[in-house]
Amino acid sequence: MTLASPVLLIEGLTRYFGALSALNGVSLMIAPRERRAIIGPNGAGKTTLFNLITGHLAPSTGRIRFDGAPITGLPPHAVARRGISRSFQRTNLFPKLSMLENLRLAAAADGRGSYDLFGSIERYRAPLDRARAVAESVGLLGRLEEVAGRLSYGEQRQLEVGVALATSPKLLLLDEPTAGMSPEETQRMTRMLEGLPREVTLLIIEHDMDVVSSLADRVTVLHYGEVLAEGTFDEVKADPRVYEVYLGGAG
Amino acid sequence: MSFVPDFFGQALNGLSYGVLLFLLSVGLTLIFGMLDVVNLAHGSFYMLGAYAGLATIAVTGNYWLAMLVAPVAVGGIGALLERACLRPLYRRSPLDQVLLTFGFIYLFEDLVKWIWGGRIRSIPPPEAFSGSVQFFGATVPSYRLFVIVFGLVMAVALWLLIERTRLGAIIRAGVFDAEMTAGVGVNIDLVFTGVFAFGAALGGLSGVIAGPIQSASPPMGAGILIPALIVVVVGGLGSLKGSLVGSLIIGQAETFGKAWLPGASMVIIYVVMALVVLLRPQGLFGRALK
Amino acid sequence: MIVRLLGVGALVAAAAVFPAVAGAYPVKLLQEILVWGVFAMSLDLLLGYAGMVSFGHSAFFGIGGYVAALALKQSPHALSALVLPALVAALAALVIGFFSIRVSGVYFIMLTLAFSQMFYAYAFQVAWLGAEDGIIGVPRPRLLGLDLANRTVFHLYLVVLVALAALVLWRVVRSPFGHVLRGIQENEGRMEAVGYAVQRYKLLAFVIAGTVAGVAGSLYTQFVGSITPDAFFWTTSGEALLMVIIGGTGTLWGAVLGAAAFILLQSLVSSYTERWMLILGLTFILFVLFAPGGIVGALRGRVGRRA
Amino acid sequence: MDQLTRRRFLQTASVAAAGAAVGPWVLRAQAQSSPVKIGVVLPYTGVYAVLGESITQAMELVFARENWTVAGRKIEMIKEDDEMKPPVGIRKTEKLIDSDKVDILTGPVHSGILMGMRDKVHNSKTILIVSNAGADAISRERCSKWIFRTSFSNWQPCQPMGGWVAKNVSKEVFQIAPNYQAGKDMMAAFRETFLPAGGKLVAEDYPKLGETDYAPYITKIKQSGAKAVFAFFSGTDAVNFVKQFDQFGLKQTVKLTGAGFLTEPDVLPAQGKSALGIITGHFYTPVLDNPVNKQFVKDFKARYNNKTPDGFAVQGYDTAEVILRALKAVNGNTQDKDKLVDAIAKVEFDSPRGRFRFDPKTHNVIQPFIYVREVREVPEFGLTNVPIDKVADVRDPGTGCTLPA
Repeated sequence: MTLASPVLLIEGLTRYFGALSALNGVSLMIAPRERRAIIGPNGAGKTTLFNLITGHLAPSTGRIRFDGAPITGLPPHAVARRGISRSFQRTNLFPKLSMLENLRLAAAADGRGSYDLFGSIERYRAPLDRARAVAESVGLLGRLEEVAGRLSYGEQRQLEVGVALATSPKLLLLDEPTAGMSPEETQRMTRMLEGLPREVTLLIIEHDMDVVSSLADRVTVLHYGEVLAEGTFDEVKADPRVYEVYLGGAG
Repeated sequence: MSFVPDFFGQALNGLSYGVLLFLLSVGLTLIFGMLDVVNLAHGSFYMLGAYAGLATIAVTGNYWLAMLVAPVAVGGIGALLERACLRPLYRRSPLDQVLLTFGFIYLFEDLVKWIWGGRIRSIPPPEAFSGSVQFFGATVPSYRLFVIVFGLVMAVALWLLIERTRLGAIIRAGVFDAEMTAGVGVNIDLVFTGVFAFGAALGGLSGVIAGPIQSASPPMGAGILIPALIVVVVGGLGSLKGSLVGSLIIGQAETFGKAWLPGASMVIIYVVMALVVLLRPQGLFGRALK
Repeated sequence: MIVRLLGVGALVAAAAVFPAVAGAYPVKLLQEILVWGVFAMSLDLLLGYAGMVSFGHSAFFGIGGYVAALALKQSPHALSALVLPALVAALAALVIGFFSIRVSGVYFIMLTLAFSQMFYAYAFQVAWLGAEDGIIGVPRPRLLGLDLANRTVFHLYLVVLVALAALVLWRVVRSPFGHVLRGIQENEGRMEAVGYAVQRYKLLAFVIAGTVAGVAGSLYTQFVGSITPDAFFWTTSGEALLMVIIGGTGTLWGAVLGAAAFILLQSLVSSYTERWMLILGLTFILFVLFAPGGIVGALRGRVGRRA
Repeated sequence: MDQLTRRRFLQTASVAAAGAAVGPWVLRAQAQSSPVKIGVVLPYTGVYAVLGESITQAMELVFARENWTVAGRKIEMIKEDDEMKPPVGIRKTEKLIDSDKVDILTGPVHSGILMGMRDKVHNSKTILIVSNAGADAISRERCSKWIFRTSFSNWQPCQPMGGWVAKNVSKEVFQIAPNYQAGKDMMAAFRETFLPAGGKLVAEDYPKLGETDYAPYITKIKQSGAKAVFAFFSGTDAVNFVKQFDQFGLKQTVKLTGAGFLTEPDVLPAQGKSALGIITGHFYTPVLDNPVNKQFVKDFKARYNNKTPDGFAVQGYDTAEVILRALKAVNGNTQDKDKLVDAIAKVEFDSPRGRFRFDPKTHNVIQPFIYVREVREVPEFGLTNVPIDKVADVRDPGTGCTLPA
């Protein structure tokens, strides 16, 4: 694992909400092809970290570099266009559009053709092909014409990841992709994520430790907005402070 | 002919106009904050209040009684409207609410015209406040002073009601998250009806209060809708404090605009609103959108 | 598809030959419906596809109308009748849109309202626009050697232009751009998150809608022969809004049906009874309660049940 | 025939027939030729509905007197609500001309609608008798052979007031009117005689149409030191302005004068005692002491639930009289429009306002008198405008009008 040219480099990222700091001096380095899990108790600042990376929130201080270029303060669409895509903790789809259209819109977000006022979407093959390919890889190929809002919860979560994936990102941020899923659905999701091409660097917020252990190369533990520990799953698991945070919090 | 009493006189004019705008708009902002409904028929409640007041005065000759009867009557109409027509629409597109409340503007205007005729009417001020008083060199109708005091007392009373009582706590919780409030065992349906009726009653009350200053006619409701919406937007949707401050700002801006910028009287209110919305998109005291 | 095209073609043909079978007043009503139909369709592009509720669409209708009036008085040609009004309306939409799309929801509604009211105040007060009387005695243009002062020619001109406007908007809502708009209406945040510069699309939609509204305003001036500041007034936006909602948002032909329903209700009912406001109000209320989705929704519901 | 007019027709026809004990159906069958169609474009909704109502009521009073018949033809009124909106008014005008094919058109109240109708009327050679809208232009550069006006031009009630106010009230005047053309025209007409009489315009102000709070303007009037105000407002504006002017206690120190519409009976009851003492110029007041007016007031009150007629009613009355007399003169022949126009131009009769005749140069009415009136409380009429002076034969200058065109 080379640390020479990280795909994502975060330095001293801090975000205040009023007087409260949700994130406090977080630094992270994600290598290309790495699969990194972010864990931590509720309110540790995990989603805030995602929001800062994707430009949904502006950092109070700190810097973010992606692929060697600064992205701090860019609006979400610009961040996405550079190759960072994300899924959301709460399912965030286009509920009245078909599943295919959900994926196609994401796949067409590179902007080519989307200012075409008079053409038809069939003219642009690439996004359609990409949408079908993603539908296949997230296991939803059979239901292309179904309206997203009518899919089952598990299918909607799969589509949620699919939409993020359809933009062909270099870095994929997944915010609790298995939240609220049944064990079988979680298993299917995990297999699907394992099957993703290695070129896609993965940053995943996850509570399910089975998912984390089977998926992540490395794990970062956030606690009260700060990095508490970082290492392989086993290293982190063995860290007494992490044990304290989880068990102490639970107990 | 000195600057100070001139200025003071206009400031008092602005204050009385602003307080009137507050009374007009506070019901609208409450309904918006709680129910997320832009009630275009709010102006109709104002108009219905004026006519309910006129009817009461015609029978009893008592202005103060009109101030009691009108809000109760209009509140009742509001409750009916909410139960019968608005309730099924909460989960639908806001455009359906627009169409519905727009329909009621037409309906109420024509019904009032049917019952009372289209003739312009007016409510005389109560005997005790029919004169004018001198105030540091400025003349003010005593009824306007009454409106100022009454409006400010209402503002404090509403603030106490919302911030300091259990009912207020429920309303505030409802504004914040209706589903959650329902989850903790509050009969949210009843609260919704209550808030809508209360907002309607406030609209009705403002019709009686404005009566002695302005005239009453069936189209009056449609006429005040836009100013009331503007006050609500400037102050911040759903904010009581915003509604008061927004009213006072618009009141002063309009008054001094009319006094000093004669050509601009038609646009002042819109310019103020556009500036506020562009500089502070959530209004002065609204919650930030994201 | 073919059936639909034939249907539309039949409708256009029926509108075109309508004067041959109907009296002067029904023809006028049809023309008014067509003009308002274009205006309502342009608003529907914002309302029904991009999810932007504009309460200031009258600004562009009025600008189109006034520019056409001023230009036609100078020189009654196609440039004055169509090109200039569309261009100026587009420019105005660009400026107003630039500011307005920064906010959304009720704030967007009120900001667009504010801009249109400023235009109203200006047109109402300045002498060069004829103040509150507006601009009257506007001649109809000459086009390709055709004199539009002739009733039949003007009717055909109107039908053709309205059909063209409908065709353009129909293509736009079905284009990749139109799909982006629908995505924005459905979930603006997610569109942003997958990489769409949402503001730019919204601005473009606003400009297209404004341009078409400008053409509608110009047609209106040509139709009536005059334009008054009321064209800018918020009630003009309000009525268009009602037309779109009554017809059914997100379907262009719904906007035209809504315009037809609104104008027919208003003109015919008010000729029969002074209580027309009551009837109109009740119609709106009953519509909301019992025919959600507007006329198109109701029609579709019926068709669906039968099938 | 549409429902409303049919119903009205049947009602009035049955009233007329009741004495003769024949049913309306029989009566209808007896009509020898097609009815004379009179199209009416007036506001029947909104604040100005009361104006439309007054005008219509007086017209119906006159036609009913004639049993809805003239020169052997039935009279049919087709009424359309213009909602005070120019586009609607124009649409309704076109309906009446193109679809109903009316013989004579009357209305509107709104000057903007009149200006919008003007070309349609002129080009289609439809006879229009204006029964309210006062736009000066219709008697001047936009005059038409086909357009007559029984009401007034905005200039008429204001121009004589300038000299009168300068002579009898004060030479220091503050002018105030809504910020639209009619308001500005009226203020200018006032100045035409006010300034030459030595008057000094202290200041002027033009609030927006539909203003609800005049406090800033009233404070300015007070601060200006003017001894009198010359104002034009109508509808709710008139009520709001007069009430608020009084509430600020200005009436004691500053004399309020204005164009007659400021205190016409459509607004006077709502103004109440606040209007006492206001001096206005107008061509009519119901207390005028002439036999035609006395009969008119009596008939009008009897027919309409004791309602006192106002200037608008007189406009309706005169419009109907003009139509009747002209149709009689041409023997009911509405085909020859040129002849009918000539007949209308020559009509002359005693109206409640005095001797009625058109100015051949403009087709605008020559006001027999502009009365200077003061609002007082009188026994029989209650609050009303009492004439205290008058100026005779007020005719619009008609600048730029070159009839017959």
